[in-house]
Amino acid sequence: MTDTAVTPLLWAAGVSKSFPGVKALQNVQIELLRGEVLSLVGENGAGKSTLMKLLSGIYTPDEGEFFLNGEQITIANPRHAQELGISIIHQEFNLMNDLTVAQNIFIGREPRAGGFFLSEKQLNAKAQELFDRLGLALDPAQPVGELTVARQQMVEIAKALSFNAKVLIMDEPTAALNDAEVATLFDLIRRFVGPETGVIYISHRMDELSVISDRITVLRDGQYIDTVDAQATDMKRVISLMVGREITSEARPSLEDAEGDVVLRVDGLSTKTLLEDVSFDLHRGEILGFAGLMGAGRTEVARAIVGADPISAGTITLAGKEVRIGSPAVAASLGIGYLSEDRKTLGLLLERDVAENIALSSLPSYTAAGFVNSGRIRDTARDYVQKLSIKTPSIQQDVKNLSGGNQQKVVIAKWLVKDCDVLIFDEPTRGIDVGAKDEIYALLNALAAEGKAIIMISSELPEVLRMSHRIAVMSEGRITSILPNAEATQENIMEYATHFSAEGTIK
Amino acid sequence: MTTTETLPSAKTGIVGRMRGQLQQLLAFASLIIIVIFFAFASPHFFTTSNIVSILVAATVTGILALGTTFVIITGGIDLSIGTGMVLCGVMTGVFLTYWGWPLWAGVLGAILFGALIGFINGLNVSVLKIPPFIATLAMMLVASGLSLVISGTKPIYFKETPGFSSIMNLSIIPGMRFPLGVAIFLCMIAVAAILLSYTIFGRYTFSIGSNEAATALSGVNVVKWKILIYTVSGLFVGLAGVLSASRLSSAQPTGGMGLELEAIAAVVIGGTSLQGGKGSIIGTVIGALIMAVLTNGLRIMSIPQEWQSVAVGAVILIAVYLDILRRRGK
Amino acid sequence: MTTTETLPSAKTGIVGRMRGQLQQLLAFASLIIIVIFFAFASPHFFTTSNIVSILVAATVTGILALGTTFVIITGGIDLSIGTGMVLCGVMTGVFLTYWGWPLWAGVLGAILFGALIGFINGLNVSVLKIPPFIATLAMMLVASGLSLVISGTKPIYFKETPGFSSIMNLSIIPGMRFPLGVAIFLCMIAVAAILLSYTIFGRYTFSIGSNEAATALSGVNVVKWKILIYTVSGLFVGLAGVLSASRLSSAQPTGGMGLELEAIAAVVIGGTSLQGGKGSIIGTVIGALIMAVLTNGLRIMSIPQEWQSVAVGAVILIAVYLDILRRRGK
Amino acid sequence: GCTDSGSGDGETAASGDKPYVAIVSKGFQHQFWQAVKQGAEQAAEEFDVTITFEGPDTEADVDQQIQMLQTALDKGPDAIGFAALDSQAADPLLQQAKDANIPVVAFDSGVDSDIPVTTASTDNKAAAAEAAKQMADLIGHEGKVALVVHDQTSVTGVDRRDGFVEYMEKNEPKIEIVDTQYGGGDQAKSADLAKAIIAANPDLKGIYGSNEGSAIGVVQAVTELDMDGKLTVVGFDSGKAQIDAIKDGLMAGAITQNPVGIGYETVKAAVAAINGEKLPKTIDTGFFWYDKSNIDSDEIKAVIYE
Ligand SMILES: Nc1ncnc2c1ncn2[C@@H]1O[C@H](COP(=O)(O)OP(=O)(O)OP(=O)(O)O)[C@@H](O)[C@H]1O
Ligand SMILES: Nc1ncnc2c1ncn2[C@@H]1O[C@H](COP(=O)(O)OP(=O)(O)OP(=O)(O)O)[C@@H](O)[C@H]1O
Ligand SMILES: O[C@@H]1[C@H](O)[C@H](O)CO[C@H]1O
Ligand SMILES: [Mg+2]
Ligand SMILES: [Mg+2]
Repeated sequence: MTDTAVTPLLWAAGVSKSFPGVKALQNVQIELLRGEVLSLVGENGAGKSTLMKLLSGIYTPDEGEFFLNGEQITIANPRHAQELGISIIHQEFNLMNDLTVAQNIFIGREPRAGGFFLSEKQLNAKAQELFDRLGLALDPAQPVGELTVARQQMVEIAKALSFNAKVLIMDEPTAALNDAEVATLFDLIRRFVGPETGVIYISHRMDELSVISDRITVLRDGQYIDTVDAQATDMKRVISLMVGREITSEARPSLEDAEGDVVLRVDGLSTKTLLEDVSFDLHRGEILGFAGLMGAGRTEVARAIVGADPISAGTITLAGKEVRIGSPAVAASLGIGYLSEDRKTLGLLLERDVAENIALSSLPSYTAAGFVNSGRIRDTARDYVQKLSIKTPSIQQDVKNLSGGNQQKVVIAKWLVKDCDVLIFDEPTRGIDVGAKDEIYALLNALAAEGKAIIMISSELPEVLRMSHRIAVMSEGRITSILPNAEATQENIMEYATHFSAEGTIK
Repeated sequence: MTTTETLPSAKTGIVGRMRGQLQQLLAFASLIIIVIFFAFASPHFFTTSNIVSILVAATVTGILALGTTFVIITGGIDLSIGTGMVLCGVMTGVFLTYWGWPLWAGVLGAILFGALIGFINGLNVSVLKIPPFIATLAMMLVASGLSLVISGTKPIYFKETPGFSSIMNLSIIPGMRFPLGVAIFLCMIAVAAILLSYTIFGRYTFSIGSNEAATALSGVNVVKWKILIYTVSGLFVGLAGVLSASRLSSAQPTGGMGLELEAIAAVVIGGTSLQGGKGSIIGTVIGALIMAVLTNGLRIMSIPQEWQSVAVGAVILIAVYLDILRRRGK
Repeated sequence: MTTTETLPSAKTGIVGRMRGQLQQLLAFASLIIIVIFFAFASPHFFTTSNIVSILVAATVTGILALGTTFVIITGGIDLSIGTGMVLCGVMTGVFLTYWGWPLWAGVLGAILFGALIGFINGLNVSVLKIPPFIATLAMMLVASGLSLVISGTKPIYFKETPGFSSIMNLSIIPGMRFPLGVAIFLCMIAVAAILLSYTIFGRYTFSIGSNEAATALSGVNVVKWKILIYTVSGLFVGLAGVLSASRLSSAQPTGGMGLELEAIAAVVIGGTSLQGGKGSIIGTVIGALIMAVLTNGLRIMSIPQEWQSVAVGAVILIAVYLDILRRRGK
Repeated sequence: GCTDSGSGDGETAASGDKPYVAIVSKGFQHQFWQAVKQGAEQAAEEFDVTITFEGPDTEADVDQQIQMLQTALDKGPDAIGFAALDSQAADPLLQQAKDANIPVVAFDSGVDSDIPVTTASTDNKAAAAEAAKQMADLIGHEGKVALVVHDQTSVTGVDRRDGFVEYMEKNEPKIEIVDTQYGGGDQAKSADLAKAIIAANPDLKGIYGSNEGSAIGVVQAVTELDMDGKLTVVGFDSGKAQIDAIKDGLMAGAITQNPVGIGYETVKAAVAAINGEKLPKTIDTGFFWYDKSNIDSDEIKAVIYE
């Protein structure tokens, strides 16, 4: 056991953990070797995050033994985990929005100007040093609340790497990132991994796994299934281990252009902050993909359309009639729904139950004379829990107790229940497992086939390519191109996405 | 109510539903303990007459607390309910005595005046986006001043409408002094409970308190609903003003300051969170009763008054702490 | 966290930083407008003597507001500061008059007694997890009762320590009535500002208010720091108690009720959010001055008293609304 | 001092060249204080002076009163009328007034200091003793009585409690005082606590309410418990509700002060002081027992107010 060459860096066995009504983990094992990236995969609710929270001292296990460098350990609390050299990037952010980037990263470890006093200068310098080392473009003095989801993810990553960690756990770090940022992250991971360190990496993006991982451990329904070599194993097999069945979906079905009437016409849309002259048509039965780099303005287009942000110029025409949309409530009454990319702060009522969340957008249609028909709401909720295979002990479970992916499914269900003519989905599959993604894609296709018009914003190019009839590519607040599916490739999308105005004019 | 802890954790639909209700009933246990204590401590406590006295004492604050429960569940607060109530009492006097309106019109007018106060609070909070604490603090000051201005710093008596004092005081059970006002209080409890649990109004109250931004992005007209919620709370304020004026057969233009804290305390003792998103009417009723029973019981025991507030403070602390302990234990 | 308003767009570091500072300066504009108005309205307003009077009037509430700013930034609230201050005043009387302690020891003792009150609040909130509103409401009641019990419901005079009244009243600028108490207030402003902006204590105050769970996950001992924050707020309460007793040359065992709302109002008018995470000392000072100037100015103008509270309410509303408008406009 | 000496500049808050008298009382919301104000205004009219009248929101608010006094001084009045909540607390400011040669007239319960030129006040202890004497007569000099007092700490509250209690202790060995509770002068609160006292003492003979709100609250409790006639209620002050209660037999009688007279005498004395006239050390404005028998007499009609 003392031979460091053979002793795993981190080893846990016989781990079980239950929540009221849920056996999240049963007799699970995990082994992280020195110098490796171990990926942990499994469907939504399989228990991945729970296992990681045990390793980082947030939960205490019901059963199980943990070893670090061959020594048995009991992880008392998050601070203790950090002291042991276990650092974690959580699936849900744990940032203080009112504090700056640097203040967040070094919270609890502030450089002092003497005793009680802080040195903001030193703090920012230290953060800048860290960013330089990691190659991240972050401003140490910016309040975190002002950052986009993707940038907040960067802060989480920087924070985790700022510890002198031996074991780095990343719970879906790329869910909010696009390809370019993913590449940066992988670069960071490769630099981090050394003879004394290791990474546990959780992701639902199967294509990433063979790129970054050495081995892959699969969980299913809270149980350990297998660990396989990443290079020697076909991803199809990993997926079938995860979901317990074969998934045969075409990567890129051939799509005809949708030729229905124009449902939504956006013309010359601009905002004070970013958007400039954004124009496009959306047809009945069409799925219009939106691609672009982080901060390109896709979210802002969506928010401007539904009236969540004020517009400074431009018109929106709905079914041939120009409309003024002052708030999301107006948008909803006109039949336009918006699913936000930030489920936790803008999508969910975390403290309320699944049924209530699913019904939120369409409550009036469950109401007669002011009284809510909760029986019908429950029926609908059960229906969608089944349709989207939302893993929850009951529809009365508070949403905060669901796994991240299942929370995302609840948000999707909310908008599927509301019968909108135009649906704007912003990163709809963020954190959703491969199996469930297929189900969601099928649902979107069915909606489009019914004649709904859909805008799908996604940072996953394969997803955009697979789902969209046409693809709008954005860069710096403008649409640089709208490509029919047949003409679109990952390469030309990336080219348009980096079509910065400084370098040339938009076509 | 003590069966809660032994409930199985399996959540069939009904059990899951009941769990939420039962949590409030834990505060009920504190209430029962307090009642039992006083019943043993004084033979005069647990008599029909004294229990009615407690209910009478709880009526006005209780009605204020009911209305403000909605506001607090949205994550807001309403500091204007105390002096707002006083102003509504004064308006009752203006309508009935100064302007000679018929009884029903004066009462309705005062209740609607309460709604107007709530409506203005709602506008300030919802449209102008003034923090509820400030908006309603300002209203608290304005209302307390206006009561004095409108009444000319004098109580207004209801000489022209002798029936007015019956609204609170009429005995409705023959052979027993059970006043109409208490019956109205009980009705309002039912109304508030139904509003909160079974209507779209109640649903949105919870949604807004739980996550206002997400509710708005879900297409709910949050601005409109928040105004409505404050307005409904104002209706309760108006009714409380009518009842308190009726009880005293006069509209007293002073006072009311401090009543808002008492009402808010009842709400919070009843398990409603000032963070919003959580709460119940039954909890508020229990909270209001705990306060009323404590005050009455300590007085019946002739505890020196300076010790009474110490005792009330300590008991509130213990009751809430026990409640927290039990919830955690589950 | 739950605003529906436009999300802030990215700001460069410096602009972002300055924005926070500017927000308070906007409340400052309201203050200036109010001062100019009164200066034109009454020849007695803008005199050295009256300005000193305003500062004197602002001192006690201001010091309470300073301390409670920390608590509010954590997302908490402290309703016990008003009666807690009264209790500290009484304790000053007990130490100096009843027990005959030397001046310095009595004053120190009273300030530490304030810290003790804060410490107990902190324990209740932090360890027992009682909601701050309830924990400090209970303390408010307990303190108000204890003041009466300890003093025997009578004011305590400082016959044995004539120097005591100098703490608040001593003129420190020759030829001008500029009292020591105001100088102490100014010092406390500096102390509080430094504590909040430049120390680890201030950093954790913000961090806890911004996201308590995340702060705890980051390894900060949130329980300990919250106790400390309430304790520090208690120190300010103790000092306010000493100054108020010194000003009145007597420890008055009553009152204090309502002062907490005034202090909290000053904090909130100054832009500190009751949701926690945001706030500043300079804002609180401006808030306290707005309140003091308004009260004084209206009195100087001999506005009928019943109209004064209407005017204060309206001006608070307008000042805060203008502040919000300008922030939005930027 | 560097007080802005306003007495000469004629630009006081009140206009014209009339002398200005600033009155700082112990309250302003109660009927009692409104009656004082009325008397003061009457005198102001008569003697052609301008006055302002203000007082703190509650009689517990010493600090607020001190601030009002400070502001009054800053306005540079020709004289000040003052009813102290706590004389010692006001001492530095009274000193300041003296230094600025502004005469101070004390009123209501007096100011414990040499500075005031005169004091127009009621002897509250004696008045309360009178209430006790009447109560004893009414209940036949034996049995249990209780007090509902408006305030535990103010001079009026304490004096009206102690005057009553001391009289009973000294003169009525068979009368037992079972409870004293404080309702802040709030009617509803006083009613609720009177009901608790009655519930706890089924054999109670009488209750004394120490001011208008307290007394009316006690009457309210008696009505709510259907005990009309079974309990002797003795009150203090007047006001419409109290007058009606006495006429209806719900209240046996009450002590009234002469608030209008207090206000009138205060301003009158202030004018005299401004003119440099000599004044007596005290002006006793008196108190009166009134009940069904004398309520319509001219003497009583002059001192009660609706
Ligand atoms: N605090 C909790 N209370 C109750 N149930 C919980 C809690 N946390 C997790 N669960 C449940 O435990 C199960 C495992 O959740 P976990 O978050 O570990 O899943 P996951 O594998 O990370 O899923 P995802 O890919 O969606 O993030 C889920 O069924 C979830 O609902
Ligand atoms: N929640 C937010 N908070 C602060 N600023 C935001 C937020 N959302 C967008 N922005 C700002 O608006 C600009 C456009 O970002 P937007 O989110 O629309 O881009 P996007 O193409 O959707 O990219 P992303 O992948 O980051 O979501 C960014 O520069 C960003 O600073
Ligand atoms: O008589 C008056 C009033 O009754 C007041 O309530 C208390 O002070 C007294 O002087
Ligand atoms: Mg997870
Ligand atoms: Mg986006």
